[in-house]
Amino acid sequence: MEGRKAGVQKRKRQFDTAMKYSLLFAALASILIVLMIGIFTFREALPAFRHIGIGKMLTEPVWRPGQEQFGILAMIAGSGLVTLGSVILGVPLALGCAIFLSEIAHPRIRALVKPCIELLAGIPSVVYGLFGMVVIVPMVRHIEVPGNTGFGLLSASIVLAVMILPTITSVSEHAIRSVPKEFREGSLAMGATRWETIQKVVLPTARSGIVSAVVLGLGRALGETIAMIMVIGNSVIVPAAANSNPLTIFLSRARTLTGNIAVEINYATGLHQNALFATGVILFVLIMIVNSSARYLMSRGGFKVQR
Amino acid sequence: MIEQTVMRALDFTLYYGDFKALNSINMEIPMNSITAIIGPSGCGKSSLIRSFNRMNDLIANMRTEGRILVDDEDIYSQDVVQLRRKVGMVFQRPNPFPKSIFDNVAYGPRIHGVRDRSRLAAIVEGSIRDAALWEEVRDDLDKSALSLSGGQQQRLCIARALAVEPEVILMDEPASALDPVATLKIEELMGKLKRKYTIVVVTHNMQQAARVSDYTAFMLTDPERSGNLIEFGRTSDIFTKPLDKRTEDYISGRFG
Amino acid sequence: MIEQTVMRALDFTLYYGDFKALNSINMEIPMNSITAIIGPSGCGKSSLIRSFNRMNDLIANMRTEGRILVDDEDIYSQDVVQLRRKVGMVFQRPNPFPKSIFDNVAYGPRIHGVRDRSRLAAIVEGSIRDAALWEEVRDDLDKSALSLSGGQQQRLCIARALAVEPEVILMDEPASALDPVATLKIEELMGKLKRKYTIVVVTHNMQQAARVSDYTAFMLTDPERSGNLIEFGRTSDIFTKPLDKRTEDYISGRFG
Amino acid sequence: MARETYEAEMNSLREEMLRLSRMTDRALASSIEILRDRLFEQGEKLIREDEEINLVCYHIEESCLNIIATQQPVAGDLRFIFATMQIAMELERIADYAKGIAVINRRISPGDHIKPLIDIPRMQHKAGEMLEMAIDAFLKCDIESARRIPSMDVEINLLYEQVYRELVTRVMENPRRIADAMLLTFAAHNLERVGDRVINICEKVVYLCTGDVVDMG
Amino acid sequence: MARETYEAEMNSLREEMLRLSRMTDRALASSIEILRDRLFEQGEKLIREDEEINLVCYHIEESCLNIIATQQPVAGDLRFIFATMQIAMELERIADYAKGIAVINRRISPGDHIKPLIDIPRMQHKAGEMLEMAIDAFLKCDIESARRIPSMDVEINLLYEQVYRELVTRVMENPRRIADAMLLTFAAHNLERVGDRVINICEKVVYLCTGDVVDMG
Amino acid sequence: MILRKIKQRLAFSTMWIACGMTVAILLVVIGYVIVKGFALINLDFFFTSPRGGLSGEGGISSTIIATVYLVITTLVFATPLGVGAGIFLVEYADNIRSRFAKKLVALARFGVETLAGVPSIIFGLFGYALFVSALHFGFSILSAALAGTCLVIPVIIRTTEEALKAVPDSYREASLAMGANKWETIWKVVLPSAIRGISTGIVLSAGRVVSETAIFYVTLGGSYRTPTSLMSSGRTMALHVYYLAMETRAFDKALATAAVLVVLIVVLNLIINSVSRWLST
Ligand SMILES: Nc1ncnc2c1ncn2[C@@H]1O[C@H](COP(=O)(O)OP(=O)(O)OP(=O)(O)O)[C@@H](O)[C@H]1O
Ligand SMILES: Nc1ncnc2c1ncn2[C@@H]1O[C@H](COP(=O)(O)OP(=O)(O)OP(=O)(O)O)[C@@H](O)[C@H]1O
Ligand SMILES: [Mg+2]
Ligand SMILES: [Mg+2]
Ligand SMILES: O=P([O-])([O-])[O-]
Repeated sequence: MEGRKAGVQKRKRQFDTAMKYSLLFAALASILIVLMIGIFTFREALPAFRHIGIGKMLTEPVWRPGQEQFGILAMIAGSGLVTLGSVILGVPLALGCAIFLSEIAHPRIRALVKPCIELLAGIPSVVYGLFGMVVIVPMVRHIEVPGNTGFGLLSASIVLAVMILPTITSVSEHAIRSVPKEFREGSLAMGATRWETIQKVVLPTARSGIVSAVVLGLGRALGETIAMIMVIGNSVIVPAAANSNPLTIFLSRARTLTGNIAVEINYATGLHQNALFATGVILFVLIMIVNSSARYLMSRGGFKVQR
Repeated sequence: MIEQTVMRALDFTLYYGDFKALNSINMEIPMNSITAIIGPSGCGKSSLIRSFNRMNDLIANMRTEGRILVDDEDIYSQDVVQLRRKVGMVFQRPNPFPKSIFDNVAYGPRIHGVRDRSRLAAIVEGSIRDAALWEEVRDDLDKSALSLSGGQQQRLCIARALAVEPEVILMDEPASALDPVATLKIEELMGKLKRKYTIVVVTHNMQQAARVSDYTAFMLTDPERSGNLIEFGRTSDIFTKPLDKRTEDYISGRFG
Repeated sequence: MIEQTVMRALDFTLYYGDFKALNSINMEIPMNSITAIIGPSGCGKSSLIRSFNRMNDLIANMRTEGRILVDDEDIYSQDVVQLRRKVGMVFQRPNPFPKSIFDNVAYGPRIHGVRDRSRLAAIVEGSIRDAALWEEVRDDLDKSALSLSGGQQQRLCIARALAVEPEVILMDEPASALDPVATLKIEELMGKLKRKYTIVVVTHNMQQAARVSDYTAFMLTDPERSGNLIEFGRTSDIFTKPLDKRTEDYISGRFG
Repeated sequence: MARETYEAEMNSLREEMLRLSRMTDRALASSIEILRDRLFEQGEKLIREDEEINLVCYHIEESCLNIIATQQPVAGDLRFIFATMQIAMELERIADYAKGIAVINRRISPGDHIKPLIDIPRMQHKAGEMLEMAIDAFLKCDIESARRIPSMDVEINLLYEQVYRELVTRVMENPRRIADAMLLTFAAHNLERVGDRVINICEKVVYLCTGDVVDMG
Repeated sequence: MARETYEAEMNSLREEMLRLSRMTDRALASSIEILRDRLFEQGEKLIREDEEINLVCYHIEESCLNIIATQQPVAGDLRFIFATMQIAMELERIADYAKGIAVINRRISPGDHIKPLIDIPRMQHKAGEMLEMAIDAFLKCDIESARRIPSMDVEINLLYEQVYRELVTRVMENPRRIADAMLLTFAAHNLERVGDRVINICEKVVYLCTGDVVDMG
Repeated sequence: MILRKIKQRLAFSTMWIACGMTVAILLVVIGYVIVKGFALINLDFFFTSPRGGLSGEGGISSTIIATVYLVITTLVFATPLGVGAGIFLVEYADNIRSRFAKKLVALARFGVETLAGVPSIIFGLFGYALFVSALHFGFSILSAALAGTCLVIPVIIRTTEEALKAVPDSYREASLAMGANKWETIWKVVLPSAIRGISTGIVLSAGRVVSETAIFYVTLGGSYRTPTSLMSSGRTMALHVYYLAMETRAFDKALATAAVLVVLIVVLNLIINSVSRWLST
């Protein structure tokens, strides 16, 4: 009896150990993937860096693979401007919405709107792209400016704004809601109005969470591919204002870093392919910087944010 | 028996929706004294104390009958902001804002329009002194309030409440989230504060009520689960010769 | 003075990394009695009680010196699974598994290889009875344990610990998360359990130690912040004529 | 009902009080037999046994202390413990008087008393009755009875006066036996004191039941 | 130091004890003056003032109860309160003896005493000294002194025996004044009892300081 | 005082408007796609394959099959790895004593963090370079599923981690204190309590695969034929929308497909919500 028990115990212990090591392996898979990504993209990108030079790539505006000209300044400008545009359009809306949902809305309204916003986040980017093509582009086309086809930074910014709206809203709503109820009560109990409470206590407390929500949205905007391809026009030009109004720069067609890769990779060969991989590496570094700053902000604020 | 009353509940009844949480409470809070409210969980202690400064207004389906007078004036005919100035509140968990110690205490005066720097500084120092915290933080007024220990945070919250010069301070289980040493400090502080303020404190801890308070109110739910005031009197009487059998059973730990 | 000892700490010292949390503890736990461990926060009460069934093994940089004997055998020369069967544990917050009441109590026996249904049922009923919970749950054994109230959950956890037939039950602040009624129930239960088991209980609540225990151990940190056993004796002696000045000051609330 | 340990402790305290009161009662009764029938041996026994009563009394005091220290009673329970402690002290003192009478018996010259003992046993009888009633009132928390008992003391006092006067007269007739007379007076005085003690007990009972301090003496 | 309210309450309790002991001491001293110099008016005053002492004593008891009910003292503090309560009772009783002496004075036939009062004032002197020392020991928690005091009672007892024998002799000479003699004996007896009471106080002091119950009687 | 109240009014109205606009956007996007799209949908649309060519003729049956195929393949790869990694990181990682193993754990964590931040096009690039070219899997379901695995692994790990962390430590302690070993504790106590979070993570991943386009654009090829094996090329519905819109300019068909896609996503969302609600009771 005792012997059998001991045997059972021993088997249990062995199984325990076996499981531990299998799980360790699973945990190491992700670093393996990262390593491989690093190795493969970098290996492919290396010839481009060597033959073209990273500085030249970053500063040359001309991208003509046929003539071995691989400057990506135009794409960087495109990505940057479209991201800026989307942030300008999307952030105020998202924050207003977040504050409304967490502080002002009746619980029933909140219960209705919150899933909608989650849904907005789940809709495939290709659908947004399509929507942009068939609805927004024609609308933008109505603006009377020479050369305006509707495809361009403005349409792309609008589409992108809608796409980052749910991310920013839900992350910052979470940040605002995780401000303890005690803070609100503390402020109200001293005779502050609700708005004063939101303004002076709630928002400052949630600040780092909100900022990181915005940065997270930024990262998402930079990485967006398909929808951008569909509405931005994909011309390799450094965007410029069409007339004296500097805002018309947003009517210019452009191309993003991501779009550049996606559009050309399937048929590129040789140095062209290497250059595309190099673009990928640069994009990757850019996004890593954005994301880690978001993470830093979040850890400093002490808020956990999902996704 | 009671000297001078600051607050007075008259047939005060409170509903959450259809549920009657408080049933016709009549009670007088004597000035410059500590009144403890004790009773089993759910008997409406928090509901009552939160009625005094209308913090219950935040609850959507809350409804009241009867009256509560503060300084002989119905609370519902006073401006809520002014009422809450007069009747401050300290909560169960210390809840300093994530600002500097100074800004925490200056929050109230600033809201109420004090801009002058030197006056603010004076108010802040005075309040922190009154809250028996000055010696510990005098050199760290710019540090974040969250860097303080739990007990210090709670005293900071008291200082914050004092800064708007209330007459009454309501405390809902102010020490239940603190360790025994910090609890003792808060209790001592309450003893000092009652010279200048009137204190109403809800506590689950009978010993605490016995230790700190001058008057004790005992509440209990009736068969319909509404809270009733069973007995109110000097603490020393309540704890040595309560009039009601239920009070006696409760304080000697024979039920909840 | 002590009848028969079940557990015995001999010069037991415990380090977390470089920090000495317990300093040379010598203590004997008498059989079929309740031993309370009291002391200010951070004095090592939890560290000590968690050493008795090697729950501290889970902490990576923990290291011990000296010995702890359970049934006159060093805990580190026993199989940890057997040790933990013999020395059960109940935690601060009630922590029933999110399973049915039955499965919660049957968990231990199943782990230890009991498969027979009727035997399981008998063990479960016996344990729940011993934990003074049977009357309240006899018809709801299939309900989720989480549907019980806090106090019932804690008694369920006690039943769960009893199901593996331990000799000793360690309790780390078993009632600190409960309301006063539930606390009282747990205290009464402890009084009953000591007829069959030996109980060691850590508590922050001096009154609780006074009420329930037969023996009391008072711990305190020395200047290096290591926990020391200051005094150990019959509870009635500790609370009426403690030998050590520090014990006296602590139990009369003069510090920590 | 919660707090079973506590209830148990309170009950055992009650029982010990009952035991102490029985012992005291018995000591008082036997002291007068001893004096009346000049039972020296039994007297020595009584003197020895007083030690035991003291021990029971100490023990009750200790229990009270332990209950207060460990169970933190309040209100009625606390008053009960206070009353118990004080009543135990009174009982112990009553037992002392009984012992005192035995000592007096030892010192009175052997043989018949200077006068036949009639009123003194009556005093004892009355005092014993009062004591029993008071203890009963204590255990039942019977305020009515506790308030009535003190009036019975009047009788004891009257008897005492009578004994005193009679003894004074006897001494004038027979000055040589003054010592014995004085000793007998002391014995009667002791019994008179018992009456006062019982009144004190009644005061405590009233206090216990109502929380009010009264002076019945 | 934490728990300031509590400390304050304990201190005021201590002060009241001091006050009570002073009052008792004074009552005792004046009772003998009254008896020696036949000061009837002052005697009446003393009898009236005893009421006040009783009140102080009740008040102390009440404070003890309140402190226990609201402050939950344990260990030394609890023992202090227990001791305080019991000592207050003893003091009250001592004051009663003083009052008793005043009452005796009232009943002794006017004019000179049957014998000159020399030993009785000495007894009082000794008892007063013991009382003061015991209270001092109590307040300072001085075990040494508390243990020494009871030996002083021997002297009082000797004086008492002497007074008693002397009075017995006088009565034989002058049987008509037996009543006065007996009353004087009672007065002396009261003083002897004071000595016993002080011993009780000392027992409580030892208990207070060490937690050990001792019998010094 | 009045000023303070007016300020509050103003601010609150602004917030109301912001939220109203957001909801309006959602309604417009979804409404437009569904209304326009459903005008074209009939049963045939689901049961015929696209016919290719520039006309955008035909239905979407092969794309549905390819989508399902891809989702299942991806989850088969990603679930064990992701859940296993999550379990290790939460349950074992903190109790490791050896220096070396600790470094490995730190590395693993770094891996997860990094992976979560990588934009999807990079996975596409990587998949293209490794699976399509270097390993010669070509444009195929397999290549796409492997690339997709990289995409969803961090999602599954994160949700698993969250779910496990949400299981109170006290459960673990209680189990251990009764003499259960680590794996018994995880298997019998921890996983059952975390299953809800883990399964929502998996459904979430399925949603990601369904809606992702860029990665598959560069790894799946784009053949409109019904895939027959892991090595077949194919196009998911999302990809189909792209091709229809960008290459054939068949916007009506694109909208119809998009409508199906949106409905699918709505359904997946509902599943997540109801699964979590069902499991939480
Ligand atoms: N917002 C609310 N809506 C509905 N019922 C409520 C609400 N707040 C409290 N209650 C109910 O009112 C009753 C009294 O609650 P209250 O919080 O005042 O009790 P309490 O005495 O403070 O209890 P505790 O000691 O647990 O804090 C309880 O039955 C509670 O369930
Ligand atoms: N895992 C750990 N690593 C390092 N130090 C620890 C660890 N656990 C506890 N300590 C330290 O050991 C000391 C004793 O801790 P322990 O938890 O045993 O105290 P305690 O008496 O139970 O306190 P409390 O009453 O607050 O529960 C404390 O100083 C604590 O900071
Ligand atoms: Mg409450
Ligand atoms: Mg602990
Ligand atoms: O006991 P007494 O000394 O008062 O008779």
